[in-house]
Amino acid sequence: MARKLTFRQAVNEALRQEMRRDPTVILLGEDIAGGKGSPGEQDAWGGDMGITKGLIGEFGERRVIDTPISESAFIGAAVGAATSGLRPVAELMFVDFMGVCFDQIFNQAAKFRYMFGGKAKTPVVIRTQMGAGYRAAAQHSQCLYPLFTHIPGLKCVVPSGAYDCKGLLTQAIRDDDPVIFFEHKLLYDVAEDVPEEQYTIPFGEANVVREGNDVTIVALARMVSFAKTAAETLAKEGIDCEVIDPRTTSPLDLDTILESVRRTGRLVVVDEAHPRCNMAADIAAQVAEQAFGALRAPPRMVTAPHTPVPFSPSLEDLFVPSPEKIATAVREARAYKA
Amino acid sequence: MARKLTFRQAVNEALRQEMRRDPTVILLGEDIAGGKGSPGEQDAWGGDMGITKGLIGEFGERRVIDTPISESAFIGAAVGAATSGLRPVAELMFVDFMGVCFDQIFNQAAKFRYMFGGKAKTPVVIRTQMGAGYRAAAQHSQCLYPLFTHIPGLKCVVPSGAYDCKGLLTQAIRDDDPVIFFEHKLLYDVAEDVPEEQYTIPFGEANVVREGNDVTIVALARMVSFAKTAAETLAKEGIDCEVIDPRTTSPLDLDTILESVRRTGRLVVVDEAHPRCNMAADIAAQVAEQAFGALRAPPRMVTAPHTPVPFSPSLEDLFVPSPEKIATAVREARAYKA
Amino acid sequence: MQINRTELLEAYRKMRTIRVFEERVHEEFATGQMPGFVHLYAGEEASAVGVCLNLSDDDKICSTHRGHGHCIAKGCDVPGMMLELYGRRDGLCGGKGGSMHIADLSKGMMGANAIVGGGPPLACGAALAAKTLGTGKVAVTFTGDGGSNQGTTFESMNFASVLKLPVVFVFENNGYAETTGSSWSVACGDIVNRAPAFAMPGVMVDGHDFFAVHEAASEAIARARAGEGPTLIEVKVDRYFGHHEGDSEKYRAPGEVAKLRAEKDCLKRFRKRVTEAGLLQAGELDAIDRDVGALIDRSVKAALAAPMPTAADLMTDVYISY
Amino acid sequence: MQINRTELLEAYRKMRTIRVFEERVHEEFATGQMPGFVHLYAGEEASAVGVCLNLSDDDKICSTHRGHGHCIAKGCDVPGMMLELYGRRDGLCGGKGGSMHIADLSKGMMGANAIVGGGPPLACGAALAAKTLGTGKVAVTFTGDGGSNQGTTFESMNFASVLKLPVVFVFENNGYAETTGSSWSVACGDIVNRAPAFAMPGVMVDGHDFFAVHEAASEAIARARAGEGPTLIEVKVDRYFGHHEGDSEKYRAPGEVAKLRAEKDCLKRFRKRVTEAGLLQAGELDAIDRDVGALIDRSVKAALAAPMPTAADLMTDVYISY
Ligand SMILES: Cc1ncc(C[n+]2csc(CCOP(=O)(O)OP(=O)(O)O)c2C)c(N)n1
Ligand SMILES: Cc1ncc(C[n+]2csc(CCOP(=O)(O)OP(=O)(O)O)c2C)c(N)n1
Ligand SMILES: [Mg+2]
Ligand SMILES: [Mg+2]
Repeated sequence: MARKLTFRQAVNEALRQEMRRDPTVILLGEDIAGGKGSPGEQDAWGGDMGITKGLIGEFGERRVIDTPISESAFIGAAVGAATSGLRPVAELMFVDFMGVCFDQIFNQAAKFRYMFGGKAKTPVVIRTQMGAGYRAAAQHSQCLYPLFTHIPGLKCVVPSGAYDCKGLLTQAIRDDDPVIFFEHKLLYDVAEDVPEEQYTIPFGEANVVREGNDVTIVALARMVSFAKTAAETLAKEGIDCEVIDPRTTSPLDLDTILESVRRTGRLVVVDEAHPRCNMAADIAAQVAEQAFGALRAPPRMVTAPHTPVPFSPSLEDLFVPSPEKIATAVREARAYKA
Repeated sequence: MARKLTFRQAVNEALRQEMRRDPTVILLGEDIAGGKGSPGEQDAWGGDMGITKGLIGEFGERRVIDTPISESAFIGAAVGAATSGLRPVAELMFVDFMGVCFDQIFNQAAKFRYMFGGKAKTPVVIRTQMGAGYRAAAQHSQCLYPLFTHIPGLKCVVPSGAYDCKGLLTQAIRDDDPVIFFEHKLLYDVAEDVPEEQYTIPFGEANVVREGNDVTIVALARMVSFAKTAAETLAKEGIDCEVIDPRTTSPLDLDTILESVRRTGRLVVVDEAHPRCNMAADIAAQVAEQAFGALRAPPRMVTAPHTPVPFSPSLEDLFVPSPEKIATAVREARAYKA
Repeated sequence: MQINRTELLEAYRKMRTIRVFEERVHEEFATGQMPGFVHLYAGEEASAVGVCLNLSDDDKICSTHRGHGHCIAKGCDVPGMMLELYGRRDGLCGGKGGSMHIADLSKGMMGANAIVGGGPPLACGAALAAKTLGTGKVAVTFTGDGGSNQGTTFESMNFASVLKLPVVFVFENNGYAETTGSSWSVACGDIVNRAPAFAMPGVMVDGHDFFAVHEAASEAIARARAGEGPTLIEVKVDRYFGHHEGDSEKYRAPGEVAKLRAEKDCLKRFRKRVTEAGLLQAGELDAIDRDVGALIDRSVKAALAAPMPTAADLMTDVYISY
Repeated sequence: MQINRTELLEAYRKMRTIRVFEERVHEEFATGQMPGFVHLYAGEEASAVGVCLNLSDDDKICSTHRGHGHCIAKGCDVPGMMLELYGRRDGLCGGKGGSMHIADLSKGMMGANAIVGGGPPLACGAALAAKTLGTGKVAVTFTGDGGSNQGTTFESMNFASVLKLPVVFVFENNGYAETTGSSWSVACGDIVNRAPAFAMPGVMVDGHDFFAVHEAASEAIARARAGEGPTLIEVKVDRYFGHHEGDSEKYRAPGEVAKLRAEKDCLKRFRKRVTEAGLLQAGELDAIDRDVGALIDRSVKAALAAPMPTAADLMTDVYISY
């Protein structure tokens, strides 16, 4: 049965249901219950965004583990535990904190299986918040999934809504490879129909969010809804957009994108990350290489600028790609004449 | 006066000359002199590849500083010192170690100026070794410059030979922004004519290594010589390649690349980094977006595969893009018919 | 350690400014007009001011996400800070940094830092510069109890000790890291117990007592200036507000803050001590209170009326040249 | 702590195997046919073996770049290791890892690690798994003196102590990190002095004495199994070769290694002690020496003759599914 759930609730439910099903799933992170060693209530926060609230009540301290501020230690511990019989889900509070623990992710978790000749299994999930729009400034607002996507051995999930979130997170926990699960902080309060029962969404299968024949828009995470808004505006102008949400950047469902571009001949990629070496470039380049003959206009990239994320609301609103910018790029692609 | 210098000697000379000229330049790193606190010779190593050998003799312990194995501390110290009147050149022995100190680079050094409203100046250089081919396996062979190129506020230098190395490193030290200077370990023993006197090479100016009219090959660092080899083979087949070495990935001299592609109509980008969100994609996508009308064939990307770097020589040799693979891509680009 | 009248007045003015600034930001935030994550320093004033009174503009400090107090103690422009918190164009950082990145290098304030453990390596760098250039200057890094568990902090202490850097590690232990109790997260109980592991002197001081903090800092800073290397100071303090504005504070004991405010307020203690000892007159302090109140008032009004940055500002200040 | 005859023979066999393996790798490397960075453990045998004799296959260890000794002590297949060092297809890691990434999870050997400080967080994880699953198993992480200064190591100690994890931190202090002296880089002199900072017991042992190591490890492991949390053990050892093969070793005192070999060899000491005490016969040990010599010989010959991985192997083992 489907009910409306926010993205926040979808994460919580996916964790709860999978923890019920599989006793080897544990959670680790800073203040994910909250109140550890403090005089007041336990489960005082449920993480800084309240995502994991209530889980310690059901699963106890043995499985919902608050940690000191020691990301290398606890992310590394999650990785080590994953090679030793658990399926840990660690919370890196903001992906911006990767800089103090990246080694455990990209040199350890990502490479074990290959370095050890196929003999390791590291089923760890790292959940992390990303994205601009919260007025959280340069060190709490980055996307950074391109950095993780670059690394062989990692899988990267960038859900755009509550329904996908639940299915992808359930898949992530059951997956036997290390998964980085990016939660856009501006999506937490957005609700969608979400079935009560468990389900999984396979990685590497894009979702065609809207069908259309004139221009293919590929968008990630929060940008998917912006792309849909743009598509609706454009529909009124007689431009029929296909909107594709890859859902995972690694693996990437390039086939669905290629198939679409072969039909539309036009591509706009929308990526909230900084412009250099990002997913917009990744997708645009692969499409240009593999569907060149089908392209009737230059592939267009709509991204954040090459600047840190500014604090001031007036600047941050300019920083994030907007439905208007997406629409402009689509119009230009559509209007292109060789 | 120019003499033959190896890339290794070029780094050493650039450091030495700039340290003579500017008393605020200091060096920091593990074993960069060597023998600190040990009973034998001081300057025992000059860094693990002998690059900084001899500098402590001339400049003393005050300016050539061995450190404990504490990358966050000493890279961070270099960054902090750069805001406080020094021009530190820190050595991150292998770029693979970024995982234990990335925060100090991407959240601190890179963002100070923006976060502080233009009021900071952080003239720090981080020299680091990169690249495969040394049988150094998964945690000592990565390129990783795409990760740094993604970050606004950093400049990234990827020299391909001794001459450029000296001029670019001198520029890096004089530059007022944070610079990551990538030294490909397989280039250290390669010699070129290098002038004795100091000179600088500006960032963001590509070097057209070979002129040609049929296909544009853009290659980085060690791949430049591979591209030249491929171009020579292809010349015999009547394919006239232009080879462009961007020298810096951030800033990137896109204009020179675009101008070339507008002439040749064909682009092959060679990048030793892993294929996802890398420089090959970055350049191919920008060219596809901005010179679409000029392209007569799909842009091609020749990169390492999406695997960690394997240890076994037989596998590592397959891992690294080869002149043959480059030549094949060029031939395909040349042969492409719409 | 002698503190003269001028210094005492200055200390009181700064502590008072911090307190009123923070209380006011608390109110302003509640109106919904102040953007971002805001972490208030109220209750901890004696720490920042007790330490920074020993420093000149050329000495450096590195701060944390809870940085307003350190800014004010180090002499940053208060109206400029308020503009910054509101994201205004003329803010201390042009509106680009906000509360978590507020900085003024010209005052030796190297920045709040939104990365826990971000400051200690940077402070080592400032200290290294001072040592290399022979300026006799020092660096101080403020870290919380939570931040004391970060690897970057630990290794900076060893690094500083090995290189005998003129740096002081001040740990402001306010009992909590977000919701997490420091008596739990710091395995050895008191942070000061870690000093021997880094071969540096360690002192614990009562952060409600401005004079105790000032004295401990003064000694540590003198050691640093004399080339004798780093010192660890643990300052026991309390925070009067939530971790950040909006925090429900359920992890605290009922009535905890009210009790702290009543019994351990560093400002009240300071006032009592200096007036009872006849060092300053109550009237002088009252005048400062009025001044400060007016300053904060003015600052908020100015900030609310000030212009935002515009599109032209988005792309500037990324590089010096590019 | 009682050690029975079988265990003593096993201990000697393993120490001897490590020694001969390393001496032989040293020779093989010199021929230019062995690729990569190779760091030899010769001289430190009593540490790995003294610790690991207390462990079963289900207990875990994390190692360092200097990992051959830990592998052998933990029961990894010796011919498979030699194949791996030569990058052969049938090596312990299919030739993909090499010396710096050699591992065998089925033996509880979680890997050499080419990142200094890489192991301690992972060992905390193995210990956390043991604790969560209630298996009674433990994890041991080996770290060098140089690695003791890495932030990841420090924070793992606090983390393990806070969570009372069944993990033992073994610091093999061989006096050097590459060329850098440990008495300089470890500000507090002996690493064991750091134990109180992490509220865990600390012991220093003479790493030339197998029995001393074994006893200290046995106690620490028993504590861990009993749920009493982590222990720090500093083992003073010596390395007989350079940091890596090819090292000029100019940072050492002249004659240093010859003296160490003559006076402090853990294998000689072991032999002397067990034969003098009548625990084992010289002949038994000689037989082991012969066995081991033959094993290493065979391993090298087999490795040299074995096939390399091929193109088909390049893209496998990145993911379980993708
Ligand atoms: C590396 C990193 N990890 C986690 C956080 C999230 N965070 C911000 S403040 C904080 C608590 C800090 O506690 P403490 O150091 O005691 O300082 P206090 O807030 O008490 O002043 C946490 C966990 C962060 N900003 N950076
Ligand atoms: C993070 C990181 N920094 C630096 C290195 C380079 N490195 C490899 S081994 C080593 C010295 C390690 O010394 P120690 O921990 O004492 O171990 P030992 O070699 O003496 O066994 C260094 C600096 C590395 N591999 N990883
Ligand atoms: Mg605190
Ligand atoms: Mg050592």
